[in-house]
Amino acid sequence: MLIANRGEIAVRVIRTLRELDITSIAVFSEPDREALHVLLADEAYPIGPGPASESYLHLECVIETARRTRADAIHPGYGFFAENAVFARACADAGLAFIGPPPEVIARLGDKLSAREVAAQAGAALVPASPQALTSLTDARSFADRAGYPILLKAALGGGGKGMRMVARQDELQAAWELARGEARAAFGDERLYAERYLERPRHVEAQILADASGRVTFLGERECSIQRRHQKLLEETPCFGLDERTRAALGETACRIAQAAGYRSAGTVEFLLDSDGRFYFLEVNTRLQVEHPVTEMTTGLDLVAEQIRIAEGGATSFGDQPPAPRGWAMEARILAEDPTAHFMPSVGPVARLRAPQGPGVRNDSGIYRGYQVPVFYDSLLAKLVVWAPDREGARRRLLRALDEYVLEGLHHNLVFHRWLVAHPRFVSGDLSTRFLDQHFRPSELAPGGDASEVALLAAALHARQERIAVTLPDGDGRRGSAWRWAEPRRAPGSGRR
Amino acid sequence: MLIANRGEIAVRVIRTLRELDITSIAVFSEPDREALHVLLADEAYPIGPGPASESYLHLECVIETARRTRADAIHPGYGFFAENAVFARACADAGLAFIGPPPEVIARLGDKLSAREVAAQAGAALVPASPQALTSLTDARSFADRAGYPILLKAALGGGGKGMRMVARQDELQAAWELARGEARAAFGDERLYAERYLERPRHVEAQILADASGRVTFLGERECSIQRRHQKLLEETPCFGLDERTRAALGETACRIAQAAGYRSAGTVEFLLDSDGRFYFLEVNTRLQVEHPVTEMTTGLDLVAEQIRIAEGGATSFGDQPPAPRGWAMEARILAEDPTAHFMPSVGPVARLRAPQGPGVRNDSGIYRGYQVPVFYDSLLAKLVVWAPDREGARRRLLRALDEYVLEGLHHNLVFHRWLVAHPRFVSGDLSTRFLDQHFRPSELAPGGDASEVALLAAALHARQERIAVTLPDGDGRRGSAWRWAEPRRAPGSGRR
Amino acid sequence: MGRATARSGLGASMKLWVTLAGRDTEVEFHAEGSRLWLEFEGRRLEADFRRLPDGEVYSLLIGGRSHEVRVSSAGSHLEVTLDGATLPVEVRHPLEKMLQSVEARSRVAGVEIVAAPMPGLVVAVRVKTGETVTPGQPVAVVEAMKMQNELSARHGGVVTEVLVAERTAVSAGQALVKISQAGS
Amino acid sequence: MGRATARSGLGASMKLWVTLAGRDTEVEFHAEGSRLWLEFEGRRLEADFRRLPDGEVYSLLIGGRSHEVRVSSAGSHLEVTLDGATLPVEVRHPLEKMLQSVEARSRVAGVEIVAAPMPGLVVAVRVKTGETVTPGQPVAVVEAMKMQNELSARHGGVVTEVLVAERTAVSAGQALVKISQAGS
Repeated sequence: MLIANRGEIAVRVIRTLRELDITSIAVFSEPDREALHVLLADEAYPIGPGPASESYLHLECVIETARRTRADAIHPGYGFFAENAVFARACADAGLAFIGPPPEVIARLGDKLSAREVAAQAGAALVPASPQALTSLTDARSFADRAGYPILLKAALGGGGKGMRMVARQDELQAAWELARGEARAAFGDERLYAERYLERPRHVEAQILADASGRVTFLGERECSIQRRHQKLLEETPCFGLDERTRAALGETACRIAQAAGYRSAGTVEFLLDSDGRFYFLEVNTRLQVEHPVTEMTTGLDLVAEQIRIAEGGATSFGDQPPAPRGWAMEARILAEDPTAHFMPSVGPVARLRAPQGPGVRNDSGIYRGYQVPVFYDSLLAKLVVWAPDREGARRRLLRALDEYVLEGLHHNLVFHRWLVAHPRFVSGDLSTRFLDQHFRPSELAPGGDASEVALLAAALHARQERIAVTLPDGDGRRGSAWRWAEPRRAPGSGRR
Repeated sequence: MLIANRGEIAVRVIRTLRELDITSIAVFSEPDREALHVLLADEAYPIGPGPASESYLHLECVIETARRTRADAIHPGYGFFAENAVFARACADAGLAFIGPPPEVIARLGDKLSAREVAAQAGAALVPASPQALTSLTDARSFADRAGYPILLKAALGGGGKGMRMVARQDELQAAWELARGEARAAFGDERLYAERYLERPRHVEAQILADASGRVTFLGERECSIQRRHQKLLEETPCFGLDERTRAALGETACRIAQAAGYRSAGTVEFLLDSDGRFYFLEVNTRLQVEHPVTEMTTGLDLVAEQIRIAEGGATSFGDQPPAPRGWAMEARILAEDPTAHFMPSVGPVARLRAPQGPGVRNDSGIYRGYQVPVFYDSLLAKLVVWAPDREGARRRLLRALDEYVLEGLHHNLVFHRWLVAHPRFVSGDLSTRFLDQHFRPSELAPGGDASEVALLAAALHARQERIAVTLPDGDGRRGSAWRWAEPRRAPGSGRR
Repeated sequence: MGRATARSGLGASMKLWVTLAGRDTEVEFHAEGSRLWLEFEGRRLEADFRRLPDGEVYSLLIGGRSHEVRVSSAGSHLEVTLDGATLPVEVRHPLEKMLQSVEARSRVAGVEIVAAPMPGLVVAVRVKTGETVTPGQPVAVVEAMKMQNELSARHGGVVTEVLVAERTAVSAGQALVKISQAGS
Repeated sequence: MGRATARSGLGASMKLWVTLAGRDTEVEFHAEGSRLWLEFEGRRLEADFRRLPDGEVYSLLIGGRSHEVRVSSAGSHLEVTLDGATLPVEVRHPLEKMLQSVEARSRVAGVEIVAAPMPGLVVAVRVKTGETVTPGQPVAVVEAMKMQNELSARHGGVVTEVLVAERTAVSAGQALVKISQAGS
């Protein structure tokens, strides 16, 4: 099986393939020659230069590599071709099994507007939105005037927060319109946008479903993904705190009905906004494996990639009609190469030092290793830290412990952000919404405390003393001269000697 | 809480303490200054030189450090003071809570002979054994003549295979007697031995129990630990393959009765030999956390260290009278610094490179990190690789995948042994006994296959070519001269140039 | 240097000045055999500072507390990384510190440079030379790691130079636009 | 050297002899631009051999198959570690190989040395100088990592020298007992 992806998700898929005794075939762009998925795969082939459009998103090249290496199937991971119906169809045309739903399902659900139609027909409530793609800024303005600000602009083919902008007031609309279109064009090659009403303090809750080859759909529990920055999820958990059993069941049933209505196959996710009054609104369907699928694996014990493969082979799920009851609580923190103290600016560089947390209840899904150079071309997800414990507070403490234990040096990352988040009283009490960061996050709170400053002061002094001693030279009269190591020229002739 | 131990188990305990917000206090011997438990603990204090008798087994020093650092409690881990009643009593005298059963219980069960009495009174079947410690070689000989060869010599205070020797024939008795006594003296400071009849193809199955502060004993499932070399467990799993529910229940009930009879508190393990006819015989009680406790944690979702601490604080277990039903299958491979291709010779050295396996269902409990120098003074356990999956075959394949993924370089270790073991047809079919290695293990089977030889040949050639190019120097006429890098002097003057 | 109370020649006692975010502390070292004490801010703690085999990293035991720190040189100061945060620390010899206090500094003022915060692609330049920009006004958009980042003027003023064209790849720190501050 | 059919000067085509456990193979390299082919044993495979940033380790793609290998120098040969196993490989220039085939070797025979296989403590010496030992007879016990390891004579003979006393710490490879082989 060829894996048309890179990073942690390619590694994730390779692991399952190895467990199933299926040959894993990786593809890689030039800057990814040393990436972990290349090292771990059974086979690996180059597919072009760094920019995704010339490698991981180069359809002919990927299909041709699959054909040349005699692969039977392609796993798209998430992103890249994962929700691309043209690619799925090209796979079918080339006699390759595409690990995901059929092309027409991807096309129907991938377009946000037709997805809303399917959902509405299946009886799901919808957030008020523009009925079709907005053709102009004027169109956008008139929708906003009707629905009222704030509104959300979204790429018609969007996902992962790309091409998505919140517009709070009319005078922000033009700039947001242009940025969102630019991002949509760059990310999906399609600049169509649509708009929807923006709920004030909703939670983002999604249902993991699995539809087997015969079309039987199973609900495998929900995920709470409200912690987001610019519509990019940062931390996910399952189950959803405070969700009563009736709402959970209704959410699962709605998700299954939507999947059935769409003729869904394979693993998929139905996203909802959960309002503070307990009502939930259909958002979209992700016709792929989600980044955050491991939390569901932790509570159900399933391997969702293995289930996808069983289904693609025309089989039933491993559990038949007895899905495992979710057990305990799982959380996932996305470890990103972004500096939370500097506007989450992306960072590249070498992984100078790495010691991932281990021990009870900890799972790492990572695409990096010590010495690995994070390239500039792809997204900033370095690793996912996943924990499990019998209850939420246990999982939270375990996550905090694992974050404390995580050693990752050489580039900026968001570990301190996650430590702040997971220790935050509102997070502890489960008071979550997609506005959590807007309401509570102040970068100044990430500054290390007084104890850290003191330790840093003393460590610097000890280092200076030690380095100085390390370069001391004998001096004639039995005493020693020393030279400072760092670059600045000493001003006083005596200060470098003692 | 002070942790009177080192290596992976000290790290294991530190992790739980951090999750419980309890200050962790490590102690370390001189060669352990850079050990992982020192780095991860909140506090760390030196307790003496390398030999355990002068540091980790130096009672006064450990107690004094606990007092000086104002610890309330001591966790002994396994080994060292874990089953030492004198130490447990010294803790009590110093006002320190010892995380384990009361001293008198340790004393009663720690002595193999009195433990057998307790078990017999609780109704457990026993393997025929010498009724008391053997006072002389003559004593041993007469027991063997009565019970018949083969017999097993065991240290009265033994554990972990130290001071234990199998004697197949009379003419081996004297040498075994002396070696076992020497090991017993070195390991436990007590050279008393006893002897028992040696079953032909038994399985080693043990029951994990947890006795709360009120004396209520819970059975948390069994572990199958038959894969042993010289009575040292190498791989453990839970549940025990092919054990019918009736036998499992009887085993659990017997274990609980023994614990109740002994007035047990805290976590403990009752070891049995399971004969091929389904009958089981009491072996001994390990009055401590076992090395292999993580497999039970994987199937029950419990943190046994946290449970020990709850009990030591006088509380109930986290689950009260509703113990979690074990779910799925777990296996643990002990990663040892021993060379399986060379009689399992222990190895020391630096961890030159390390990339532990990750991903779904994998837990690492490790005491090492990249660059860490494995010292010569302590046992050879580097790490434990633990996996979980819904069923045995899933766990086995996952373990194999994780073993394939494991990168550990710089010293000899037994990863190739585990790969051999876990892929062995008899292991696959669950046909286990404590004689598994005697029957099936041939070091020659560890030799890498033909494909590996070819890759090695080509890699060496490519390296030679590359290194040669790397040191080429410009040569006047525009061509380049090159020098071979490795040490042997070149014989032909022309062979280093081209 | 310092108090000449050294017992055993080298390093038995010495003193350094360290500064972190305005906190200015004198640290005095006292070595006795293989043990080392630090005196600072009226306190005295035993320290054990051990370089680990894995990179430029130390294990520091200070008064028993265990810390793992990376210390690296960053030009004229040191950077200490601990618990994922990096803190800049200046270390000075007492004599050097005395001298520095009398030194004056000249600063280039009145010019604002908008630079690329990281490597990426300039997808839009929103200003022209000679144009007046207000504080917070967007001047360029740089795409990196699939996100478009809008860069704004902090102080505003008159654009004196536009240094890059659209669709240009830029490296971290590369100047994009120069703005002469109003009033300077 | 080899066939002088190089297209682009350096390294375009060259040949080496490699030997592993008796398997003796000629490997010929053909470089074209940035691509490299290997010819050996009648086969031709594309190779991509990349040094990884993490130590003396390479990623080798050979005919598409991905391998991670460590190659290190061990005196006169190379050691290749892959999948946890270490294999010794000799690499020779074709000319050197020709010369070596005419070289003779002298060997020191007839003396067996029982050496410590790893650092540890000698807890027992079971033989005395002048004593005759049989093949397989235990001569010493070394304790390391809490296990007692009995060391035996392989061939047997007469003990000519006992080099250590009991309770001595020994290092890896240190000779403990010398035995003159019977019949030599």
